[in-house]
Amino acid sequence: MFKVKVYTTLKAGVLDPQGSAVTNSLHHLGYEGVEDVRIGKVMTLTINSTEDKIEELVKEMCEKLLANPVIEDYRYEIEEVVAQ
Amino acid sequence: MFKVKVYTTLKAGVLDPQGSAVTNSLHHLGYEGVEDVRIGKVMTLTINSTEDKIEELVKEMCEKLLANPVIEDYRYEIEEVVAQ
Amino acid sequence: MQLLHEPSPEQIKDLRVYAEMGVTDEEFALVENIMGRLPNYTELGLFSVMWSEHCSYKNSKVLLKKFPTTGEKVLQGPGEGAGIIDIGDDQAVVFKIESHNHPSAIEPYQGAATGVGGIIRDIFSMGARPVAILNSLRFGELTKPRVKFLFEEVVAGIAGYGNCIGIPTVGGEIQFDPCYEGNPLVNAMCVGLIDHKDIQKGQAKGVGNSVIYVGASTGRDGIHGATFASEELSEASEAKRPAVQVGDPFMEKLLLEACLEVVKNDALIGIQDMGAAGLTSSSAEMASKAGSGIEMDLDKVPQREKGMTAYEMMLSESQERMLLVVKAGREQEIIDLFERWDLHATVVGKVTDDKKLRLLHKGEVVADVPVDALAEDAPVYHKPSAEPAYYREFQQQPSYRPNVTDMKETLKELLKQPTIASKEWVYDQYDYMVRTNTVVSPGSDAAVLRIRGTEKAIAMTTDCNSRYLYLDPYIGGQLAIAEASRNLVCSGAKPLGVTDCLNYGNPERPEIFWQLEKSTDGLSEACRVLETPVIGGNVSLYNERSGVAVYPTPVIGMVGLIDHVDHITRQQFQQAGDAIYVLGETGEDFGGSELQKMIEGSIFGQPPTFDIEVEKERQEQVLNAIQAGTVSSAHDLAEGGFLVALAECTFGTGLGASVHVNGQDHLSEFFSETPSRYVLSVSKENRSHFEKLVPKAVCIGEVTEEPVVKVHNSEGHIILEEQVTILEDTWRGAISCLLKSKV
Amino acid sequence: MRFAVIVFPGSNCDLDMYHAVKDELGADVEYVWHDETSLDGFDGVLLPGGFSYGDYLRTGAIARFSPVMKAVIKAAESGKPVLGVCNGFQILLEAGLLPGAMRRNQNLKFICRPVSLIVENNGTIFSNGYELGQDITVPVAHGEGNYYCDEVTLEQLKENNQIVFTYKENINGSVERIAGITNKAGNVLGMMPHPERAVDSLLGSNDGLTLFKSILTHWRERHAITS
Ligand SMILES: Nc1ncnc2c1ncn2[C@@H]1O[C@H](COP(=O)(O)OP(=O)(O)O)[C@@H](O)[C@H]1O
Ligand SMILES: [Mg+2]
Repeated sequence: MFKVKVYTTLKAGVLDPQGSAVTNSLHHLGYEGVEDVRIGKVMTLTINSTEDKIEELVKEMCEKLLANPVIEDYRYEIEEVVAQ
Repeated sequence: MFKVKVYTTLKAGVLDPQGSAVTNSLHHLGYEGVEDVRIGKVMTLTINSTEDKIEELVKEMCEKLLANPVIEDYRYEIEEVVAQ
Repeated sequence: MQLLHEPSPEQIKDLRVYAEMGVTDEEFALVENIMGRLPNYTELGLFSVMWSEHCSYKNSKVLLKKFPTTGEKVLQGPGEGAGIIDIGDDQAVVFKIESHNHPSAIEPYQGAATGVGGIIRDIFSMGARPVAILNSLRFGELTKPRVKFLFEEVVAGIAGYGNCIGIPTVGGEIQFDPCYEGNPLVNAMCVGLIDHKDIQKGQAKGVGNSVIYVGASTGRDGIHGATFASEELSEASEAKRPAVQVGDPFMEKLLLEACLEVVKNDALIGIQDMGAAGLTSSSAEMASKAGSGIEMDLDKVPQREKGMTAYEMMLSESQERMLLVVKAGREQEIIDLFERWDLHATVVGKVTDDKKLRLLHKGEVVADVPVDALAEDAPVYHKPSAEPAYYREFQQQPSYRPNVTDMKETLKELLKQPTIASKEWVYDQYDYMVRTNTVVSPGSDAAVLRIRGTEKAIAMTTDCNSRYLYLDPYIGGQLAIAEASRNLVCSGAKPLGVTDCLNYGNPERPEIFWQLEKSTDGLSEACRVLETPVIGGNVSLYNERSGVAVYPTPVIGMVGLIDHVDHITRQQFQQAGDAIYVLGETGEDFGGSELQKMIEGSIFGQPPTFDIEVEKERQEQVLNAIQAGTVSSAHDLAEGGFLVALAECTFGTGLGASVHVNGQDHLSEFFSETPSRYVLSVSKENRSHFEKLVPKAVCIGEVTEEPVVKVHNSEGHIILEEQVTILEDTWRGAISCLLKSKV
Repeated sequence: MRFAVIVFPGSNCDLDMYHAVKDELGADVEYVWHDETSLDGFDGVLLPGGFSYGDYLRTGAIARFSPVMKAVIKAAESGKPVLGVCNGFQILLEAGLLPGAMRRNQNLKFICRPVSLIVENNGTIFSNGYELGQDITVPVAHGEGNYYCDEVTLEQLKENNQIVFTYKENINGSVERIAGITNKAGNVLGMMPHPERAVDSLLGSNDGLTLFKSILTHWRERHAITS
């Protein structure tokens, strides 16, 4: 059993309208020090597999579905857990 | 200068339509071992502040704006960086 | 395209650096000649985008000249952001269509979204309030995963942008065909309303007036997008694609509202959106049109990224930006107005009298180029044209007749074809009601919007059956105009004018140029006869992938005027007991038909026979009959032929139809795609009046309480009978069914 | 009776709300800009649909910090009718004027179409013109209308009769098909469907007009008593 976290973030240079809106809002709320906000996704996957190729598998899932390689970068963390 | 990462995730027990859709798609693609996917956000904030109360500040921003306590949990990581 | 050091003018020439920007040897020589010296890297960049097909129409200009572009009601023909047509009461409609094909092939959601964003800016930069969005889409067959992905994402992108900005997406059309697999088409149209007094021109007049930049800051996204759109797609082009542009509909909503306030302010001289070739085309065109020049200080341009060069700033296609020219001394007023909308406007330059575009960066002059050379003097090509072999072969084939045994099954199969099937899966995702003017929502021949405060309404549609164009671009071109016009007439509107988006393959191939030539001839002829001038449009060439060109696809956007909301007519039957009429004889027209495609898997032969004069006469009669209040419903016969159209008239009504056919050739009567035909329903009391107005309409039966479609032969025997719910479910569910299937 | 239609950056159903009240209901109405700080002089507050701040981060999350929201809260506390439609509902949730939160629609797609609603409570300021259990047709147009609340909250909603409208069919995944709820006091209504789009039969339905008429009726009755 694995607990996998996949993080996707917009590539550098790609406009992040959400991030800009949050930055502005934080300024309005008085947090002037916030220079920049970029918003991405975190996906937590529970994978039932004893595979030792888990990393390959995760990579494949990212490329095929979880991330959009045209505008996003991704990274992942894999943790083996004992099923309860 | 701080680099702060804020992670928000739906509370346990709150059905996550996006997560379910991704789980289904992964099954369609043949990744049957994926038992569950939960989707959250990761926000990367660059904060220009020398404040030692940075943690309080971040917590406040989370409670006020970045997370919705009715359905989301949050956590954060704070890293001090040297401005370039 | 980030270079540590830009090549020197000499290196550009010696190493032919210009070739990488899509500039030919001859064009480079021309630039050198115009400048009287070698251009530097930035200057060459300006020429390369402005002289790209996308901006200069260098390959299509000779053909566009053929379009009729004038008319009594035309207030603005081609040449500005969008065309304008008078609708009386000092009001006018503004509309334009544009393609975003290549960006959508790469990143379908953002490609489609920014396509919508771009066309909306074209409309409000004329001073008009955008009131509706339409689209026209082409994909490969919905059986492949990549096609499904493109389709779903494109639809989501259109919805995402339009819904957020709050302009209803009220119509469109979609065809699926293998030729679009590698190169989908995404065309977006926007319609706006304007009071005559608010009409703006994108002109930079008055020496000393200020040039103001407003909207999103400039990033490195989309650099060279216009050049990219002027090449074929290939693996190589994907590798050198510019950073993808991401749309920000929220920013555009603010821009839209703020700009519509600004146009009421007499400090404004000119306004233009930054579309393709961004800052370059907007500044050069505004100056060129006004016979002036512009000087800009690029240090003042709001920048999203660090260390941008002049070249990068000028060629960036970051979205949601506008350029304004404002009277000297009154800048602050305009800046304050934008500020109220949380938008930061900045003075970036001034109008000069030397007809030059002069750019300063870090205190130095980095470009100094004659504006007319950029905006007007692009070379014009007349490419060689050659009749393709396939066309000759098709012309010689005997007329095609499909082999059908089970008529009922065939009808159901036709209703399931994604090109015919209900597009509800798509338009359910579009907010087609926002602004509460949509009287006829998606699902009828044309969308209809009332005009608040008047009795009038406008109808709009996009159309193009590219299969007919492939078989015969001249006839196909006429058919495209005729179909759009017919759809408007069915909704009770008098067609006003056309915007077109010419989507073709690589014009450097003589067969493709031939298609362009012949189809623009057909389009022009039909526009002339039907009196629908072309008031604007867009050309998208190089729609090819791996040597496969798309079918010639000149998408027609048309808008018509309904003089009273009482005349608004839908395709659906209205009440049981109404008589059903068909107008127009049926021939044996199966070349390029939906049935041919379904049975043979491909199309060939000749397109339907067509007479534009007959078309015109029938349109006039139908419109007359509608305006006289004698018609309950009207629908034209298009893809799939009579039975498909008849079934569609019953869908969503709970009613049925009982009709008879008189001829012996049932196959043709049921499925032939002979153009210029209509199914009309007429209430009992209106029948005699209707028959006087449309003498050739033939009564074939009546609308029934019982939701069943029944067809009798001349002896009165039932030859086809089916529950409407069965037909309707098949038709309604087909697209989502295809999307779900794993094949 | 005088209504305020609040305009946030990104509101886009403000015009529809305005015309529904002015042209079809025939009451006084004015747009109020998001940075106003007072709603004194208005008898009812309308938060229209749209995409305030682009719906970025979470729907309604940024708009609820607009200066005008303090005045909206004050109006709600003073018992004035406050109606939030679609994005307006989402803002009321984020502002804590109504319990619960919104998630993306179950099928993850934006849904725009006329739907059937059931009137679950016709004893409110907003629904007194309907029959109990009446089936009305009102359009929806949203991507995040999947209402969520925890079980305790749901019990309270039921106990206090706060559920005013439910969907006849669960179109978006909402808990118990909830389409519209009030606060405990009953003077704040949030609903995803758009009553302001159903006020003119030319456009399909006028079932929504009854909602606006209900507000007016209530106000007139109260006014008659107090004056
Ligand atoms: N196919 C066409 N038919 C008629 N006019 C066209 C066509 N293509 C382009 N035009 C006209 O040429 C002008 C320049 O077009 P374009 O560069 O697309 O405008 P914009 O600069 O607003 O993007 C416009 O007025 C447009 O309407
Ligand atoms: Mg443009």
